[in-house]
Amino acid sequence: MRSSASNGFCAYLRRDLRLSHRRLGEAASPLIFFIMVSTLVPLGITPDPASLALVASGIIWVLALLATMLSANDLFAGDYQDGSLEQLLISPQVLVMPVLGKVTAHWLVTGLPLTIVSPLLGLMLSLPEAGYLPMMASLALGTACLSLLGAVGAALTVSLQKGGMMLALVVMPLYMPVIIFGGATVQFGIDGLAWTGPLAILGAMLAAAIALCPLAIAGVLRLTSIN
Amino acid sequence: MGNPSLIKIENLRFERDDTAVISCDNLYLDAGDILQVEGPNGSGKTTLLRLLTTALQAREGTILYCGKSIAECRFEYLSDILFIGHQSAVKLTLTAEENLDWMASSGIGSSSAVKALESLGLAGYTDIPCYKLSAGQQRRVALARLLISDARIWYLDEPFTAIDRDGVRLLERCMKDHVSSGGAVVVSTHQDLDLQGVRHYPMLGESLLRAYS
Amino acid sequence: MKFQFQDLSQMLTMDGHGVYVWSAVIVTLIIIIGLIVRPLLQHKVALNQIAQDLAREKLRKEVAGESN
Amino acid sequence: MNWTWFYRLGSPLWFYQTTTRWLPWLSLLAIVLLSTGLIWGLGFAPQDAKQGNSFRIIYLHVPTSFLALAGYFLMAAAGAIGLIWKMKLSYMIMKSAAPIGAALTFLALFTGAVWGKPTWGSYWVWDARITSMLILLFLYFGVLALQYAFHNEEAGNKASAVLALVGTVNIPIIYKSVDWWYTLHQPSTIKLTSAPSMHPDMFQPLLVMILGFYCFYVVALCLFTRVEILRRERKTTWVGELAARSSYEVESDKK
Repeated sequence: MRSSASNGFCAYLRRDLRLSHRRLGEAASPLIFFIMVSTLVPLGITPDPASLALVASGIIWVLALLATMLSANDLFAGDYQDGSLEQLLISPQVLVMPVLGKVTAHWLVTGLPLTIVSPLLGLMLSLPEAGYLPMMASLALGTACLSLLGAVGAALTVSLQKGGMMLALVVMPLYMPVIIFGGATVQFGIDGLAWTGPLAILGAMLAAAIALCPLAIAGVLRLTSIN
Repeated sequence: MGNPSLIKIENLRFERDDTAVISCDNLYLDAGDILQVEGPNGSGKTTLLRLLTTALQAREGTILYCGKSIAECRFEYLSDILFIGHQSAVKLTLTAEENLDWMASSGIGSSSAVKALESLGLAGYTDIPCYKLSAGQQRRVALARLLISDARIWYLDEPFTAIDRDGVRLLERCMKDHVSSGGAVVVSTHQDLDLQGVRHYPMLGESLLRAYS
Repeated sequence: MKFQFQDLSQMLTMDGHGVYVWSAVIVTLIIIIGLIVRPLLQHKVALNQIAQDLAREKLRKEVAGESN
Repeated sequence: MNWTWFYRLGSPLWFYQTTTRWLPWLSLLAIVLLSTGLIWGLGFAPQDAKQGNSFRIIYLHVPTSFLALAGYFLMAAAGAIGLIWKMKLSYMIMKSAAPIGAALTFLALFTGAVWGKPTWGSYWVWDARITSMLILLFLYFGVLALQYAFHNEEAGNKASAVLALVGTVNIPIIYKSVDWWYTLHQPSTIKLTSAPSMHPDMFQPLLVMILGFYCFYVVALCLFTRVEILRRERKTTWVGELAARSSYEVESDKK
């Protein structure tokens, strides 16, 4: 049983990674979105570095949230349309592991690249130097949280034709604690406070999400994907 | 009393939003059987197959697998079935070989993927992405799962869609081989099968049921 | 316990706070009444709809009976 | 253990008949309580030393806020019962609780804003409680939207029940985070938390209002649920008879 469970995790992780590798353009779009929208901010507010520095951490976090949410819709949609999801539901394995594998793949394709390019955005938005490390640490943990929560929303809306907007409505309130502590981690870093505090809370949220979300997703997929 | 049937359905009823979609009784399946589910569009053929594969849950009634309710032996039962539905579960960005390999590693069984594809007439097409294949060829990729699986019970929902005449004959031979080695097939199709000993199971839509009662 | 205002017009203005207090009261009342009236209307509509459906079905049966 | 009462609770017919009997009395009680509380609060309760008369909005703001939150938990509980025991009635209650809860949350926000203007000089401040209330409204929107998005009613019910439950797990987290966030950014000029011990003359009408709003909530919930019952059970004989009788009454009224 155990070997088959970890098998399910690895198999789905590998397959989803391979799928995004084949369609690199599509897989990279959240990242490009993230970078492109951030250039709109100075255009819309002001190019003044001092003013930008004030809002940089918040903007980077909001953009990361939006990019993750926009891509979360595709998490189960493809599998639902081509029948793979139905095959997964009737396969003799614990549903939680494949689900976790898929979410991990989603994070590796969206959250991790976002974290890696975030210093670039920090530079463009003149984020104070002390903010870089907390920003990357909080984005790494926080986007994983967002992927898990987004997957719950994606599972809830998978059988709807216009799932994208509905997904946003459903998960946005659930995202708020993540953005509060994510933004605070960066702000603490900038202000020279102990930023590991809010980061630890973010980690605790991630731990809880890893434990609970796959269960919820598996249950929801069984309930609503069959129409 | 001999061995219990491989599959036996007792008083199955399924409703959607309080309107009965199907109710069926007296359906059994033994090793070596080919059961053809027939009926007009909307009579619930797909629903029946999805109930049998546990993708849907019935409101009333039970499905027995070797005499045990499938709720009790879900894992064993699911390891012993293979379902190919309207949607083929073929990933278009992957090659035929990768698709089959993936399906095998997700617990369907294992033997050489390429050999299976070649024997279904896909020689030379195994290493190009599936979106370059025709609809019939994509269907064949999905059907190649039949050859690599060791499941005893096959559930095939309209397997002949988009398949040419040769393909139909090939598939019929697959089914014959499968049942002669102790398997069983439930197939929903409007086509007449060129096979010996096919049993027919007529599905009546709910509207027809009401007209008769 | 005593009435806090000298007269009703003073109660209406509430030392300049009347606009706020009374707008809160009015909006609350509108929504509360709406929450009661809406299901009552829908209840009536639903019953009529069901009665119509039944009558139509009955008619259909009668027609079918005659034609046989 | 005798569980028949539990199953009877799940019967829409039983619910419909019982509420037909109780609703008039409950409505009367709600009207009496609400009008007493309102007149008492608006006219007779002493004014607040600092806030003056604008404080009278408390008699609307506090009960609606209470019910907005309690309504969410009730909705989630009904959804959970539906998921676990597959009880049709509880899905209907869940479905009815969503629009009422959303309306009350909106009211809580509106009365809060109107109260804020004369008291702190601004309709909207990013206070912890107000922000949480806004997020609660969004949670309600999510449940409502999900319910109507599904063609298949059963799938819609299940999905929104799960969402309501996920929301319930999140509400404490959201409240705590928003609270923490607020203390972090609290501007020194605005101090909102001014809830010292209330004078009994002010508190008694508030109590009456809270009770009145609870009664109102039950009445509204029952009314919404009864409509839902009629829709879902329209093919049963008892609803058919009910409809036939009511249309007969309408006919005879016309004559």
